[in-house]
Amino acid sequence: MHWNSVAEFFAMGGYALYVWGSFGACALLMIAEPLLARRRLSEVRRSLIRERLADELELQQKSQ
Amino acid sequence: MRQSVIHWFRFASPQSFYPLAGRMIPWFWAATAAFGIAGLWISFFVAPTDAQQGEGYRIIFIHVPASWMSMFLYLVMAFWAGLGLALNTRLSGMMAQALAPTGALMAALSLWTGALWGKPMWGAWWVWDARLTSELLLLFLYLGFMALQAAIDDPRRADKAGAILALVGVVNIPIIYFSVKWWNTLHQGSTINLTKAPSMAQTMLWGMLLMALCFWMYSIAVALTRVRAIILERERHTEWVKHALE
Amino acid sequence: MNALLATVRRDLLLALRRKSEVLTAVFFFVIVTSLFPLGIGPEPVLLKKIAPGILWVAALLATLLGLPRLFAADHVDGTLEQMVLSPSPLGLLVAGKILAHWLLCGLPLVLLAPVLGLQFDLDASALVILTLALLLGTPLLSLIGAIGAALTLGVRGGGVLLALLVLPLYIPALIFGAGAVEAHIAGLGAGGHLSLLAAMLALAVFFAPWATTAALRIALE
Amino acid sequence: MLNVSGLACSRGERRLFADVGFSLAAGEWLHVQGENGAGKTSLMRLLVGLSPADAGEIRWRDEPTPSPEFRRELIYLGHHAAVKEDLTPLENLRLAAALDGIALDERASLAALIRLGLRGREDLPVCVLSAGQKRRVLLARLLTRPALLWVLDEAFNALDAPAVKLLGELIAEHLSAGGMAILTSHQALPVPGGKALVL
Repeated sequence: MHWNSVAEFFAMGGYALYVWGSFGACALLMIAEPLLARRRLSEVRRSLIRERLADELELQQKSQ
Repeated sequence: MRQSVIHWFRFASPQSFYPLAGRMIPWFWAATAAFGIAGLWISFFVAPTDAQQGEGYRIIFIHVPASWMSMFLYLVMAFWAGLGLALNTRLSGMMAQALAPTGALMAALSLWTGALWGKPMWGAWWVWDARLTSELLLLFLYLGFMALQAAIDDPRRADKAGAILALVGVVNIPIIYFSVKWWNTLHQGSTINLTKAPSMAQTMLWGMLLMALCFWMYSIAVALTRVRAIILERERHTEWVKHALE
Repeated sequence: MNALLATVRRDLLLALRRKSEVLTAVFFFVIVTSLFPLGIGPEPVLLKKIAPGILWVAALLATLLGLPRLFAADHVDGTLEQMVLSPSPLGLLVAGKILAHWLLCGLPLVLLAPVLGLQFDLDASALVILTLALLLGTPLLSLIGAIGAALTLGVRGGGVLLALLVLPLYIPALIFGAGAVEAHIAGLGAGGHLSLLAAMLALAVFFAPWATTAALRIALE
Repeated sequence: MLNVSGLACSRGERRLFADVGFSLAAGEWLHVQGENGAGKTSLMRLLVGLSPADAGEIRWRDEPTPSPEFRRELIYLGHHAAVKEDLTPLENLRLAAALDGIALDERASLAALIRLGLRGREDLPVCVLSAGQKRRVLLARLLTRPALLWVLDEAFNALDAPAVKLLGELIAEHLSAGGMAILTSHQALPVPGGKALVL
């Protein structure tokens, strides 16, 4: 452990902009991408479930 | 023997792969987190300050893994694409399609971190360094693949056309890399080599390795999530999809 | 082999009836290379230094200009379908079309390059190297471009997409083609560059018609 | 000669047809019928090997297709004009034969064009001809390109009454010489006999 304080850790020996810019962008993209992928999945799911519901309603109306 | 072959082909159908992928995803996320925590610990708390580059060199712990993954993912993508072309399996094309955005993300990350490293070390955001230039071209190859697939309406045709492009790309990547390297040595007498710049201590190697594993697991997890969405989108009119939803 | 020659003859005959399409690429090449000195200034030392790069980039873009038409016209009027169904191997027909494309869009550039090189104050030996490099490089551009043209056949926004797909693959040809002239001017000898260009051309001759054929079959499905 | 079984095809997510089967022997022809969008053209493209089938099998002389032997004995004329507008009818026939690797002398191509009523237009560029005449240039290939199996998709479209009659005669001659034909159309065709396939 070679950091003496939290502030020193965040200062990164004067390279804060570059180091945190890199790690920050990395974290940002790697959080955003899975969220987008998951949203795509849930959107398809939702539309499929809606379609199934529509099928059921159609059947009900026909049988009445 | 024959039994096991059949067994493996069973998972090659979207129908059986969809639930399997769903079960695997949490495990890959767990592995991502485990390797990530260990890798970040080494990168920030174990690895010593570099004599020449100070703390700035710590960018290496994501820059190098991102570059590795961007190249590796292209190979994997081309492998799936080629498999789809040869065996005409539906899942292969979906896998290739699911991997492309993650590969492009890795290439973009590699460029971004490369620029942020270059500024303090070389005094410029962008240097026409052989690695950075090939990485840029790799990003273009990914974008071309995605654009071609998006432009073709029929998914089966899109898969096949994308597969040919991916295979052409795989043949070309080494040629592009070596030509850029040659061009670079011809034009710039002294190049600063990204990976060799700091003396490669054992701990740094471990840090990079762990981060690379973390990125690898991450790529698998995201690609599996995306492939599940693609499976549902493409097979939405089949019977099994109607039963698979809960 | 007869089928290949028949395709070349056919495409040349067609181009003869539509001269404007071929001339567009050639004029583009001439105009673009002539624009650079106007934009940069007439300083001979600088022009001499950038000449190989400019001539090569212009050649690359001029080749790209003719690519969308390589298969599109035959696709629209249905003759491409007949080629796929022809008893002759499709690979040969495709190779013939690529050869014709080079004769129409590549060879004129090779022949014009030494004349345009004079504008940039290149000396005689550099002009020879430039012409040789283009002679090896432009067929490579046609071969790689054909793959892209086949992949984007009948696709929305095909022209722009074609550029995105093909230009990254053109980089090695650009580097070694322009590099050959630069190395010669710098007194390093262009042999290595030229032989690498030739090696890439050999690889492309073997590989590109095959990939183009596969892409065409997919496009027609 | 031609045996087709269990053929299935879908466009995108929609299933066009499934389990289509028939066989053709020398001298027989098949009339493929169906409404617009029923998949007639898709079936034709499947049969000649332009697109792959989802399921099923097409055998020619007991060999799986598409093979070079099959292509040599096949002629397919689709919706497209498949002629070059900038060339003359004579050049079109000559170049098409050259691409197929078939020797064709001037006499035979002239005879074919005259038979199709294009006398006097042999040397005009195709772009000045009418739609029906372009179609006739294409049909002249039936005479210049020897083939056992004719696959004609909507070949009777855009033809006037004499041309329809003429094409009927050509097909009848072809069949009586032991040839085979597969035709699509919504209306009755001026060719006697024939099997029917409704999609």
